Amino acid sequence: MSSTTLPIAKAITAGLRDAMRADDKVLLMGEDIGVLGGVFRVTDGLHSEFGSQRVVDTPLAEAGIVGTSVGLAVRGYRPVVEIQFDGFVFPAFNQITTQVAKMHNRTNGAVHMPIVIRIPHGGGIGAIEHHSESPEALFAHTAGLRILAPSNAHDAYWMTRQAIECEDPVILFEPKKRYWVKGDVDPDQRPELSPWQAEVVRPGTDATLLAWGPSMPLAIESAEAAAEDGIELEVIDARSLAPIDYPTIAASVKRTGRLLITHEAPVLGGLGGEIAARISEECFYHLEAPVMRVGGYHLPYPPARMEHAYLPDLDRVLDGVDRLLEH
Amino acid sequence: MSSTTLPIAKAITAGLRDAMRADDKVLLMGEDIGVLGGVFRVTDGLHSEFGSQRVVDTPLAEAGIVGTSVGLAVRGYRPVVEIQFDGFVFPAFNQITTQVAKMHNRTNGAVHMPIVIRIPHGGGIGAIEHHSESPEALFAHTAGLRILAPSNAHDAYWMTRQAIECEDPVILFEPKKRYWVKGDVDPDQRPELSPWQAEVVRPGTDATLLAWGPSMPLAIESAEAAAEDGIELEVIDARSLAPIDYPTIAASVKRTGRLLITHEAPVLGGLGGEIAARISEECFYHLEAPVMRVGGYHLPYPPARMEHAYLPDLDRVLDGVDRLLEH
Amino acid sequence: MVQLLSPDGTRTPHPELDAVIAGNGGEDDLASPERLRGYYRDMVMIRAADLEATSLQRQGQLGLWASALGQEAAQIGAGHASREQDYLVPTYREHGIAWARGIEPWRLLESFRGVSHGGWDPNALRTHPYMIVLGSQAPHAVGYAMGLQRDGVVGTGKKETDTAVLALFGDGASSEGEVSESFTFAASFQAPVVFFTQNNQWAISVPTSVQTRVPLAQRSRGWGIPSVRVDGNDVLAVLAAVRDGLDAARAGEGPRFIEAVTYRMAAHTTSDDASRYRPSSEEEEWAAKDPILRLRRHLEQLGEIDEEFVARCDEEAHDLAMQLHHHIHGMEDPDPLGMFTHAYAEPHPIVEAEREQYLEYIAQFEDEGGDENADDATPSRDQNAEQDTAEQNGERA
Amino acid sequence: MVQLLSPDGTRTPHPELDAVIAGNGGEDDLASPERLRGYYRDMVMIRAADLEATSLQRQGQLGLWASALGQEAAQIGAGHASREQDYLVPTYREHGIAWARGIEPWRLLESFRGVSHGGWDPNALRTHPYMIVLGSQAPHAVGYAMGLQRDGVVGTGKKETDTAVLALFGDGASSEGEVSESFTFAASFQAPVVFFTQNNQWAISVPTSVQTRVPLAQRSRGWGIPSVRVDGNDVLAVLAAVRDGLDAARAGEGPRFIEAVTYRMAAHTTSDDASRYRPSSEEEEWAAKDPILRLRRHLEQLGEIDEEFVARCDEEAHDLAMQLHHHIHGMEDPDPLGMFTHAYAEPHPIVEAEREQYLEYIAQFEDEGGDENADDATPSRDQNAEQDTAEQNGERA
Ligand SMILES: Cc1ncc(C[n+]2csc(CCOP(=O)(O)OP(=O)(O)O)c2C)c(N)n1
Ligand SMILES: Cc1ncc(C[n+]2csc(CCOP(=O)(O)OP(=O)(O)O)c2C)c(N)n1
Ligand SMILES: [Mg+2]
Ligand SMILES: [Mg+2]
Repeated sequence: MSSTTLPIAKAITAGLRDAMRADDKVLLMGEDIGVLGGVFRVTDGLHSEFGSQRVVDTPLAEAGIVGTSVGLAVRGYRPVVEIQFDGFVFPAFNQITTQVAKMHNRTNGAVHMPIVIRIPHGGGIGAIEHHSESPEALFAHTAGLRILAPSNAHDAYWMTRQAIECEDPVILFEPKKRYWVKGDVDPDQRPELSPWQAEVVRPGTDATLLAWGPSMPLAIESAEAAAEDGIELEVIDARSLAPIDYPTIAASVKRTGRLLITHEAPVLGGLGGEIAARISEECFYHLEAPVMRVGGYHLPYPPARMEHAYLPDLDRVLDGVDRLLEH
Repeated sequence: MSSTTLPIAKAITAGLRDAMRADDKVLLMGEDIGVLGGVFRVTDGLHSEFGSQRVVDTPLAEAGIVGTSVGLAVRGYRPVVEIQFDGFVFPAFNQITTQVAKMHNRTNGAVHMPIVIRIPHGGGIGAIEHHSESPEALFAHTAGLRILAPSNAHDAYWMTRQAIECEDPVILFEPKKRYWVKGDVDPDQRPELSPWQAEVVRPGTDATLLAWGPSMPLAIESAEAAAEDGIELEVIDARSLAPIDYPTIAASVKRTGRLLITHEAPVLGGLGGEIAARISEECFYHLEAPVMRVGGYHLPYPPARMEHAYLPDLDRVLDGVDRLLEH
Repeated sequence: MVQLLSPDGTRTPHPELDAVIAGNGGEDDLASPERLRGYYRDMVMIRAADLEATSLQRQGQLGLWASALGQEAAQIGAGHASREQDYLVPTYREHGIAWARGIEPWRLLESFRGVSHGGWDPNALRTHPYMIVLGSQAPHAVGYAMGLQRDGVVGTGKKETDTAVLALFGDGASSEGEVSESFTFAASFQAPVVFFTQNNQWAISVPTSVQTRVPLAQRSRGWGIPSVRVDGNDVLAVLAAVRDGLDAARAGEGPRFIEAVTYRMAAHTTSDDASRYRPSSEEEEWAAKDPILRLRRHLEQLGEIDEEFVARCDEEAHDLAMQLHHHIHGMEDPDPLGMFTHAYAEPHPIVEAEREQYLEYIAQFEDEGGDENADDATPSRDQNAEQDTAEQNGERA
Repeated sequence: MVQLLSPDGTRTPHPELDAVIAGNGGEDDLASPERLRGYYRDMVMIRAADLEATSLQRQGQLGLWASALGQEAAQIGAGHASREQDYLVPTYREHGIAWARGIEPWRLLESFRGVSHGGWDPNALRTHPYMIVLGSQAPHAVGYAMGLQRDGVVGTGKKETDTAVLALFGDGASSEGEVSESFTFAASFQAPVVFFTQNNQWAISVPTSVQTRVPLAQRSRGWGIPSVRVDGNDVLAVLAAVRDGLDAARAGEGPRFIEAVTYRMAAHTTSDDASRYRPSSEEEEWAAKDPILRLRRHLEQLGEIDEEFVARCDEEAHDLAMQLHHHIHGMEDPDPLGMFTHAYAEPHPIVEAEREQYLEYIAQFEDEGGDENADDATPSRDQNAEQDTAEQNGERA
């Protein structure tokens, strides 16, 4: 199969399927991932192809799901865990933070933890409480974890595969709002770009706009809108949130002199802060304005009929661009 | 009782005792806090004074401890929870993040969550794994929570009292390394400074040095050492980590033009990053050097016999000061 | 499995629970014809409200709906088993519980519509908010019960004030560690709490057999917590078992656990497609055990129901559905400014500053907004995002 | 409570477990005089190592020590019940388990000394690292067991390869939700895992009665997991029950749970002061049930032990303690640079950059270090911090 067009959700399905065909140590664990194919249908068809030993509908207990996957990894398996929604990762927080992240180090490298934790993340889907969270900063702070955040079908496929191949644990934040947005995928052509690298997806000169995952289309849309006003934004897709690819971001900021970061998570304590701090330090003499951030407010994610006001949107990003350029 | 000298641990004990005497809705929950008086003896004597209905030795289950305290709070109680060590807060992470932080908002303000979660935190005590963590950034990102980090006996007493009086949930990070360091406490004299404000503990002109909790003595020591080299550092004790008192920090940075932040947590994704980002934005035209950070590495907290190399110390802070001033 | 009404409506005797139904001597007969008709009416009403909510969701008025169809007896029975002063701790599918507690159905719809995350005062209504993170409410229930112990309203013998907590969770949620920890705390402190599971056979697509290989009722016995398994489609059995458990808890005898065996007749939520994982024959099988029909047959056997009463119930139910319809259709979207109000109970400088920023930001558009709808001064939304929302078909809750 | 040796050493018969001890027909007699002497020697050895570790802690060679005094029978029995290929998942107090698995005692001391967080290869030693976050290892054990099922080494009838997992946790840890979730997973998937609790009566200062009001063995029955309560100071009873459980698990019969009733004779750790919460009379009472003494009495009754053997064991134990002493005293502090090595298995730019920074930083001091000890090129440490460390008296672990 060569290049094909798939929605993001199906690109991940394809990534999972190909990984499972390539390595019979890969297995999937989660709630409703079997016969149902997951509430987002990401594992659709895999149970019928691989059976219930490899596509495991688990009891409803996230700590148990992640904790058993640690044991499976010690035994040589490569578990891919689905957390049903971003807001339900917290019961597994202990296992992720104190076990998944640290087991390799604890054993002085003897044991690997090639576990992938898939988390549909982000808001904007009109959902009830706990279904729209963006907790990436809560994982990025913990050494031992890696985080990937694909924003398009191509990355969704390949990051799924590369996360599974990685000997370290990887949290895969899947942009749930965009699961059904299509894009080209070429499963035969291993990408040259490392999954741990950011990508300049639109060159520009006036300022750099950094985003990831579900916020990428907004970033591009903003750049297009700004271009109509004669402002050329360089748009970067961070892609890897742990590690962050600082060289690519810093190189861009050194060219443009300005950086705006947008993400759905609350600005306060979000990953944007870490990036802003680091870039402010690395690019001090190049910055013509402070690094700015447009993101969620320091509030619990609001009810669906308020979320449009909570989430960054075109107007808010452009407002940020204006403030950035006014400096 | 007027001003008296107490170690930090005993100042907290006194704060708990006075709060319990003042309000019989205050009760303590935790592991080994009863007859034993806690592994750090912070609750020593309280079980014999208040009995097992108000000083509750719970089953060994952190989610249960925090979760039952939510129910007690709904019923009108003011539970003060002890988490035995920083590394054991993670089993309660779900309750803290999705329940304690959000219940007030979920009920449109009908229910208050005056819960205090006491966490002995930080390293430098030669302990085994999971006993030396600094997870403050993992809580500061979540709206609905407040965080206090006393660094001295006076604050330890008063922040304990004020945390308990607060109608919002407060995480109290107690500097375990310094539990037995003494200081003056005046339980009769309610401090003028709000617990949510930072404090300039040493005036200076050349740069601002921001720290909190267990890192404060290091900050002061560093300032004294720098002074010997003719460098006058203004030292700020952040005191409140959520909310952060930006006005006080920004005012200082506007005077000194430089900011160094030191904390034990890994620099990557630590609270220092958020503060650096914010101050870099607010004080852009005042900064003569980028905001710099000296903290833990992006590694699991190391075994005790390596921790001296992991933790910020005098040399590393002074090295940071040098780099800051060289800019 | 305890059954007081067999599927054909026949009352079957029970050595202990008959006395509970009879009011334990001093109290009202819980199975008086009037009460029985009351339960019938309640179940009819709540089913109508439930069906209306599903149709409101189809009309785009709700983001999601989690139907409780088929679980009416379990919920109405458990709800009426509680006393005024008791505190109930629901999941997100307890519409019958809420009804029995006197909570207006439209209040339940707020969170499904997306105008609040719950929004009622738990202490005023003596009912915890609907809870989404499975199992997380169980320790709250135990903590509340520990508060009751400290308030001296347990085991005093005073019927009007002795209080207990009813903690609800599903068969799926029973696997969450927080539920087990709740058993531990409840047992250890002998807290006045009754745990109540509606084993509706499914946790979305996962059958109960994945959560437990033995009857779920057995779970709590690992802690020495007495338990009973009842027919959850039998309103009297549920009522009696829960009343008995709550009475014991109020009397200071510690926790109990009750498993009500029932069936989730609808899909998990309006986003779910149950045909993907269960045969419709299973639904038909359970339809034959319908809880409303069962009570009606029983009333018919007693000769205590007539066509007129049935018709009146149906009419009232229809009216309720219409009210709900109009209430929801008439509901205005909340001002997003409200999201800044209840993050904290005390003043918070960051939230205040962000609120100010938001107001300033909004004000820009108001100034520009000469040719826009005056009511809608918020900025233009990201059109793409809207589209994706419609496109994505994931389930929620 | 199952007992095969009464406190005075008399062998009491048991309807099922006698056959297990006798080797279930085909195998070696687990209670042959030679084996019994082996258990005796093991217990003496591990007790000596344990006491030496306590004294090493007093000498400042270890940061902390968690003594297993009194639990020797439970640990040596359970350790020997496992077969070579089995995988054992310990807590942080399983020194007898480790000994029985052939792990050199000094390896246990690494983490207590603070030179590593464990440091052994779990697959090579077929033993998970010592685990500090209570209960967290239980789901690992179940996951490993699920891996065994997928590897086809369960229930094949092949004695040499059929494999099971032994998951250990304390009475206190039994309350953690993750332990309950492990029961759920193990039961649901019928995983080949035996859960084994040493109920040593205390979780630091909290008695087992706070964790459960019924015998802890009952806990797993809530999931339909068969369980047995054994005298944990009776090496034969533990051995037989665990062997039986592991055999069943290996045969594909699913999980089991065993509670060994024993006693933590020492304080919780070297930082703890048990006199604050329990009377010394309790310790004396349990001293009378000493597991080593009990086996010795049994051997005496059998006429299978003599003074010479006892003396030789003591001598070997003394030698072991001395070896441990020298090994630890001779241990150099690790180069902190090592902390950068195993955070990730694959290259990580941030860690690499920080490592470089660290090296550059260290290099400054090496340049300056003409008059310093050449071996100790690390910068001067914060003297205050050192002092506080000594001052603080909190307990750890
Ligand atoms: C902690 C957590 N994990 C996952 C979910 C997603 N989820 C919502 S409902 C549900 C199934 C619940 O089943 P059950 O407890 O039996 O209740 P029922 O839906 O049958 O009423 C799942 C998996 C959740 N809400 N919370
Ligand atoms: C999650 C967690 N909470 C708290 C602790 C602190 N702690 C260490 S040991 C211990 C008591 C453990 O008791 P038990 O499980 O009975 O084991 P024992 O010490 O008796 O061997 C406690 C509370 C911990 N290590 N992990
Ligand atoms: Mg269910
Ligand atoms: Mg114990």
